[in-house]
Amino acid sequence: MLIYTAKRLIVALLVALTISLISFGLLFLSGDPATTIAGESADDAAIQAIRVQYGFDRPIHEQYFAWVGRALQGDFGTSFYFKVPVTHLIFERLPVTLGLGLSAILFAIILSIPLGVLAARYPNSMIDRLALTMSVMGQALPSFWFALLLIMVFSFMYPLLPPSGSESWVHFIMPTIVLGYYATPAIMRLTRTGMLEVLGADYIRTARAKGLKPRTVLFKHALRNAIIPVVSLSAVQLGFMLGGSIVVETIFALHGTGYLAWESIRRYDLPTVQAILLVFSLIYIVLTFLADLLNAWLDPRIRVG
Amino acid sequence: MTATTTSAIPPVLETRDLHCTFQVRQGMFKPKKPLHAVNGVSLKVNKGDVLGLVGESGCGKSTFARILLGLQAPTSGDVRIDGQATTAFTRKQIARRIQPIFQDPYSSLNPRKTIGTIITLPLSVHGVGDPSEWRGKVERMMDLCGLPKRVYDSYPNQLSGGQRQRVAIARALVMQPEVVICDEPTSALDVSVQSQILNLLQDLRGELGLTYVLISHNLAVVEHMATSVAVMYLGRIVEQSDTDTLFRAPKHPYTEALLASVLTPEPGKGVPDAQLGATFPNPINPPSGCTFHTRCPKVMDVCRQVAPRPLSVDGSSVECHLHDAQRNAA
Amino acid sequence: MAALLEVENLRVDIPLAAGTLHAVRGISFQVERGETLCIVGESGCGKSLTSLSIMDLLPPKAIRSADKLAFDGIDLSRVGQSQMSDIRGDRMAMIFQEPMTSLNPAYTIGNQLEEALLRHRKVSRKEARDRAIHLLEKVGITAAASRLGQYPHQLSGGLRQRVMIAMALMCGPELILADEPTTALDVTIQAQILHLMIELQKEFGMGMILITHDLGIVARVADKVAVMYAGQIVESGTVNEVFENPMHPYTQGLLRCIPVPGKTQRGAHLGSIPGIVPSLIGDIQGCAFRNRCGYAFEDCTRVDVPLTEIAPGRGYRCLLSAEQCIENAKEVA
Amino acid sequence: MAAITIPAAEDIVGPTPGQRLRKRILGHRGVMIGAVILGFILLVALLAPLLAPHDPYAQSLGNRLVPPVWTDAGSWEHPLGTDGLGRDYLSRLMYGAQISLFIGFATALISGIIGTVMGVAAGYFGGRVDLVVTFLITCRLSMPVILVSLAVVAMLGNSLTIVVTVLGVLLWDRYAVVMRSATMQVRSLDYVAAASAAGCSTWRILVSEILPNVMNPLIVVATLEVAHAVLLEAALSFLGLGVQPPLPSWGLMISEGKDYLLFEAWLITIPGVCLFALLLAINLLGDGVRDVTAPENRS
Amino acid sequence: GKADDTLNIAWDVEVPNVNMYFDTSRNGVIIAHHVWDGLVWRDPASGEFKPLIASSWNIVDDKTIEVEIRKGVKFHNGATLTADDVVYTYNYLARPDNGILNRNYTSWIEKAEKVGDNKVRITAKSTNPLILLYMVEIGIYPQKYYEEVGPEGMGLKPVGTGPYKITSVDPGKRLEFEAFADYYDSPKGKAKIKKIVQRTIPEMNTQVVELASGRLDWIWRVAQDQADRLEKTGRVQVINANTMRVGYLHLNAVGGPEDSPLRKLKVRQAINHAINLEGIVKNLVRGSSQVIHSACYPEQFGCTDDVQKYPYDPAKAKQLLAEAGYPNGFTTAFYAYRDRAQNEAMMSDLAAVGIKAELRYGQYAATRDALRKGEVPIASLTWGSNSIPDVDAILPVFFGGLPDDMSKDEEVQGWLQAARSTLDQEKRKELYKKALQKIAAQAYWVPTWTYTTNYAISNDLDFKPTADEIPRFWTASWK
Ligand SMILES: Nc1ncnc2c1ncn2[C@@H]1O[C@H](COP(=O)(O)OP(=O)(O)OP(=O)(O)O)[C@@H](O)[C@H]1O
Ligand SMILES: Nc1ncnc2c1ncn2[C@@H]1O[C@H](COP(=O)(O)OP(=O)(O)OP(=O)(O)O)[C@@H](O)[C@H]1O
Ligand SMILES: [Mg+2]
Ligand SMILES: [Mg+2]
Repeated sequence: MLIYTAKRLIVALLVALTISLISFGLLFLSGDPATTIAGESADDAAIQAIRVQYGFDRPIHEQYFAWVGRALQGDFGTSFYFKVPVTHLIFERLPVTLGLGLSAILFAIILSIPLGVLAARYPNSMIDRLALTMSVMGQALPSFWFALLLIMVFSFMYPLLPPSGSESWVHFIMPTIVLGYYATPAIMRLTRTGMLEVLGADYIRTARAKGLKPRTVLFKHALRNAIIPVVSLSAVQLGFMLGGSIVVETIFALHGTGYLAWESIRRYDLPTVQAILLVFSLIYIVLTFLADLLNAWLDPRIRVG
Repeated sequence: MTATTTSAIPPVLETRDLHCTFQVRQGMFKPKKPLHAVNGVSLKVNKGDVLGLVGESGCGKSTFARILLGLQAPTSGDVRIDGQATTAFTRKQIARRIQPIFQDPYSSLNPRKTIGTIITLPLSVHGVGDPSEWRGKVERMMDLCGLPKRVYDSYPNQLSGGQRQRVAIARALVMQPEVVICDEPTSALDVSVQSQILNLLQDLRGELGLTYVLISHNLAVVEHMATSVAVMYLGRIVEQSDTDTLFRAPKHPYTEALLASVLTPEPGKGVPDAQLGATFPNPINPPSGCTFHTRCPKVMDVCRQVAPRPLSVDGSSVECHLHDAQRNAA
Repeated sequence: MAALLEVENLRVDIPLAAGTLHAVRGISFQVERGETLCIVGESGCGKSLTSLSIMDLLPPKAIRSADKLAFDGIDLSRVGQSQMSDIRGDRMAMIFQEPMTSLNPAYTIGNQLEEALLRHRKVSRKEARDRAIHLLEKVGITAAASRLGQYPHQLSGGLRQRVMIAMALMCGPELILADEPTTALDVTIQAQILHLMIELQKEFGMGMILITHDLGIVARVADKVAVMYAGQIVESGTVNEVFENPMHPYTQGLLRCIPVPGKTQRGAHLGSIPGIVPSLIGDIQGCAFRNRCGYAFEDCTRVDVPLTEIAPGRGYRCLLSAEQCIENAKEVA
Repeated sequence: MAAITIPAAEDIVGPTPGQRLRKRILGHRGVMIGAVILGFILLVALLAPLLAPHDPYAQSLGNRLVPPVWTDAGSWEHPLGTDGLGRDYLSRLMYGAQISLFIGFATALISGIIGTVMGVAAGYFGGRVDLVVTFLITCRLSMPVILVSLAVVAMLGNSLTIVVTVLGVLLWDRYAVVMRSATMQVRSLDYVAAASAAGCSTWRILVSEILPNVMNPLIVVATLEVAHAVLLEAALSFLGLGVQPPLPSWGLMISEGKDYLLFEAWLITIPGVCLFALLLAINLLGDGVRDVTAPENRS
Repeated sequence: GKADDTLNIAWDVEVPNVNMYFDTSRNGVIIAHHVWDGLVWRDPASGEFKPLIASSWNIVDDKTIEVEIRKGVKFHNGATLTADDVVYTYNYLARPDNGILNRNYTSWIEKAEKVGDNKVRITAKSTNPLILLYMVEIGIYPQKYYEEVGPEGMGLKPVGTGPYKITSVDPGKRLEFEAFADYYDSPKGKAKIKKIVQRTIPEMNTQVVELASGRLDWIWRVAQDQADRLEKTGRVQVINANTMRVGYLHLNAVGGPEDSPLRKLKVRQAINHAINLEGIVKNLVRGSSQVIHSACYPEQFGCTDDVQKYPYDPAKAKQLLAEAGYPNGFTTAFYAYRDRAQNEAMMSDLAAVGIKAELRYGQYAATRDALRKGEVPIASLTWGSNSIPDVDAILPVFFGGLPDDMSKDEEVQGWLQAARSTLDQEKRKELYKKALQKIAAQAYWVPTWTYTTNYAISNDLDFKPTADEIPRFWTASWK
């Protein structure tokens, strides 16, 4: 267990290092960030001063090592745009994104697992078809378009929900739906195929042969096994939602990390972009690690080797 | 190390102190541990012989077969063909001499290829003769294996299990190898088909002068087909001798138990109790001393500590302390 | 007293895209308490479906029908789902072929054993646990108490099959159905398990249906034998009758196929049955074995072959006369 | 009552795999619906120069924001109306199909090649290769595609080539994952061992034994990745970093129509519905192919 | 809303920093005007300079100005403003290492000294006609507080003397302002609305929806089409107001490869003739926007229309192209960073005469980076002159030899330099005219149109926009 955790940690570190290299590589592509920092009406002297101040005049590898060194101490530098420490900026906005991600994954899970179970329990029935249709439609619905339609209908035509802001939970309803529906098809399908597979397994027949009630068979014996891959998938989907949050947060003006990322990209606020990229990948790694642990806990074949 | 007589002609196939160790993980959180799948096997097969290899599931039979075929590199020890170590050969050269027949006729044929292409494959790999002759060659081989010409352009899933196994045999034999390794060639088939395949193997052996290594857990089949038999337990050959001797006078308690467990279709004989423990030991943590001691009905103190050495007893080779004792007494 | 299990004209049909698959085509047999019936036959001949249809565990699309399907006088084709599940696992239990996959990997052995008893009897967990330990010991598992906390994947195949047997015995059933309980096991373990099953069956006086494709097992275990071919019973009788005087060409063929150490001459040709089992999709007429049969004649194509009873419980399904059959058997032997 | 003829011993058991596949495809509703919609869109895209009533780039500033024909103010001159620059919306939509489809297929091709090579290599060689590929997959998965592609496009500038390249270089993960496990599975089968025992070279085994047998999952992934690429391009364009105007990609059209969301909603609903239909069709097709080629359906 | 006396406003970009010297964005300027008063004030209506923190001023010479500090001016934190604060602020801005961004307001400062209890002398580095204008923009910081908290503290808890004080800063997300009760009797006047809440809402549609539903009272930069429709709903008022921002196509007359077509005068003139500015302004830009012909905002001091004009004439354009050796036109990159539709319209006009323009649509900074490297043949840009009503805020930037001067015309540079170093307004006008005429004759630019801004505000609100794109909320009130 300890060795395993250590190994995962090393992999995580390597991944983080690779990501940091990639994100730092963006600096190469971006040309001279000094002009960006200086703003619209800055003159040459100001730009030169900034260049020296931020160390853009030094060789790129030196800049990289300096950056990594600081990043290891949790210092991602200062935002070009806000002129405040990036760490501060990200941690201030992360709760919104994580909250949104969690509520979205919850929404997806609550919708898709029961649907998946029902669809598997009654294959080819109305409910199965419905679930399948929903999932195919869901996959095909561009989230930005869906978001705009929701705003059009529920904020403009029938002003029921606020289209922007993050003041109360009401503000999170539409973003949650938009972010969550996209994960629903995948989770539902996995639940369904998992359940179908498990329901066809020999041990389900054994359970039925013992005379157990159908409910016990379904929930105790089948769901428990079918749910295991769903756990990993949910974690992966939650990771994907970090990416999805960029679009959703922008449209709904939620001041989370996704929106920060998008704006920072547009503003060439490279320290922020780099840090967000890194934080997102770390979150993803942590999530998959947690999912593996949860899986191990759920699956005795892994837990007690 | 074997008891068979050493003649001037080297055995067509020989292994010397063959080892194969895998590193396996037991659980996600555990480090890898070594598993000695083949643990020091020395065997000789003479030309024209049928060596039967029996043993429990997981004792290393298939791994041994894969090493013979050059599909798996041994950790140590070597395989010799006609007295030459296979390390000197390329895989292609080994392929010309040794060919396999696998257990499962469903997974041993590429579902995307026609029967003709499958059987032609070895010819085209080795660039034998002119491609225009291949079809004739293949059809002759199909005929020999009892496959109608019609199936030349069929796909495997259009054939029955027995027919597929015939295809596998035709593929193995089309290059006319010296040795054929049959890894449980009939255990996936129904009895009525099994006998057809066994008959075919017998006929081909006579016709093409083949040497077989026949892996099976069905002792009746081994006794019917083999000229000599090796019994494997946890990666080691615990007893080896010619078929008659082995079936008449088994020397190792495990062989005895195996023989006792054979259920012939003779009503009224009841089911014998082999008196073995229920569990095959975990190959990752093999028992100390004689690996069989945990299940042996005749276990002695020495068995728990000292691993037995191969002994030659009445023309058989055996690894068992019972026979040391006899020897000492004598 | 009526037989423990009476089956008359049991049929199982499975509708498929290509037509209806007549997997079991009207089979009849009886099992008495304390008696072992072996059903033997080639792969796909309908053995498993027969046993599953008795337990009412058929796959959802399969359709079962029978003139009579009575367990201890209870008409199983009449009882509802819940009553059936009351009987299942309590008075009638089943052991499956695949010990590796027939136990739920997510729960401990103990949990799965106790569950069977807790479902059918008003007992405490403690009592269920005691019974589980008792039965595990009975099936030859040492350190039974500590095994209860283990998960299936920690046990070897032989042990799992023993656990399956113990599980089937939890409620003390009157009838046990065992579908190829040893096929996946090594020969030595197979012998042990069969030995165990016979002993337990004797001890508890259970009726047993044992399904296998291995004639060796049949010969050693059975009281009565039913040979199945293509969804029908082609021959039935006591074990001695069938093995000593096989009547049906198929039974005869099967017996000739297997080498018997000491009897079959080493290296000699084995007998064989050419050809393969026919497809059972669509309407079937005539004898299903005719294409593989050396004695087939015109009528075999046209006439549906009835089961000829030559003695109570002894019958065969062939148009040839009994004398002819016996003659054939000798000819080859 | 027709008596079955019981097949003779050596009779071939069934139709060829190709025939069975065809039958299953024709019998699968999802595949058929998907194929019809996709076929229609493909046809429109290919024939856009012939079918489009106007030049998709021709502006007519006096003719801006003409509503579609079904509204009171609409006319048959512009069946779907005009956009903010007075360009004929129907024509733009037709050319937009070209662009969106091109992006989908080109991206899927690039990423397909990268991912398949990586996945097959990892699955076949195992060991270190597998370790490296798995690591690369982890790295790739841990970076949100949209974030990275936005950043790269923002730095490099947006153009069709850049978008296709960036997406192609990013979207190989699913191929790699699926091909890796499919290859592992096939690799352990006896026919690969048989080919190896017959003396086939590694290359030959990969090409003639492994690849044909991992084709089905590959096709499924490729189909779904086409949809994924189309969707991502649309999202990039929507955020203003996709293809460059005046190219009419559907995502860009939605983005341009966004400014008119509240009052000229058709400007986003029409391309949105088209995009939805395209994605639906591809997904239906992909799912259908998965169903049709699933092992449990083969037998 | 009116009910809670809170003005809810939304901007589409995040405010990077409320510390006014660390934010060059438009919003920064707006905040500065509300929170910090400068020494003088320029009445947006009359254009006259009026005393603000300085109760009077005296221009000593070309480079020196002396100001008298008003008494009783209070900072938001309760401290009283003194001459020391003024001296401190100006000297702080003059320091080269202060790290501030707003150098174009401040780079002229040489030093400030206290020359009496309430008197401060400010010295410029060189003659500068715009000192007063710049002084308007320079807010006075409290010395003690600023030394204590530094730039970062000022960004989170700003303290100024303006009509509104900031009560809460949620960086980038939300700002809350409150009318400053102790505001002195300033010519700007006291704030009428008690509270202002600013939120960042990037999506324009969302802003409109929020406005329509009453959760916002004030938004701006509404697209013209949307503004028209919005007005028709009657749910809000829409005001179209001029701004000082002008658009132009920059034509690279000197950079790029040797054979760059744009190096040819006729080609540049052809481009000028090819674009139907009237049509675009009439149909697309609309509002009160007008077409311009010279490189400045018409109402800026020094701006003149008396230059060579290039009426829309595609035939002439084609002819010029042919004369320049491009009878079939050519292909060129076309950089732009905003107003996609307008730029596409111009590109379409160019295409009509054979110039195939490929759009490179990117961020402003990226565009300007490329521009400065001399790589850009045509760029569509805008300039807001920092709201300074004098061509000195535009011409020297692009033609005076600074980094953004891409035409490198030494003659023009000379005139602009001369104009800068004299205080004689007539002479300046003359020089600027010369420069503008040459710029037009050489067709370095295609001046396009003036920008307008659409404000959409709640029906309850009384709000008057000004041309300098600085909304003054302290003058707003509820109806
Ligand atoms: N590639 C491998 N990696 C790790 N362990 C392996 C590998 N191949 C085989 N083993 C292990 O080596 C041992 C011997 O396996 P092998 O397949 O040779 O047994 P076998 O005698 O053929 O069994 P069976 O009768 O079931 O076919 C088993 O414990 C198996 O789990
Ligand atoms: N769920 C099902 N759907 C379709 N056909 C089925 C199903 N289950 C069984 N069959 C078919 O019914 C026939 C009888 O099956 P059954 O499982 O009873 O055979 P069996 O005699 O037990 O064979 P084996 O020895 O292989 O276990 C076979 O042809 C099989 O293919
Ligand atoms: Mg094996
Ligand atoms: Mg079965």
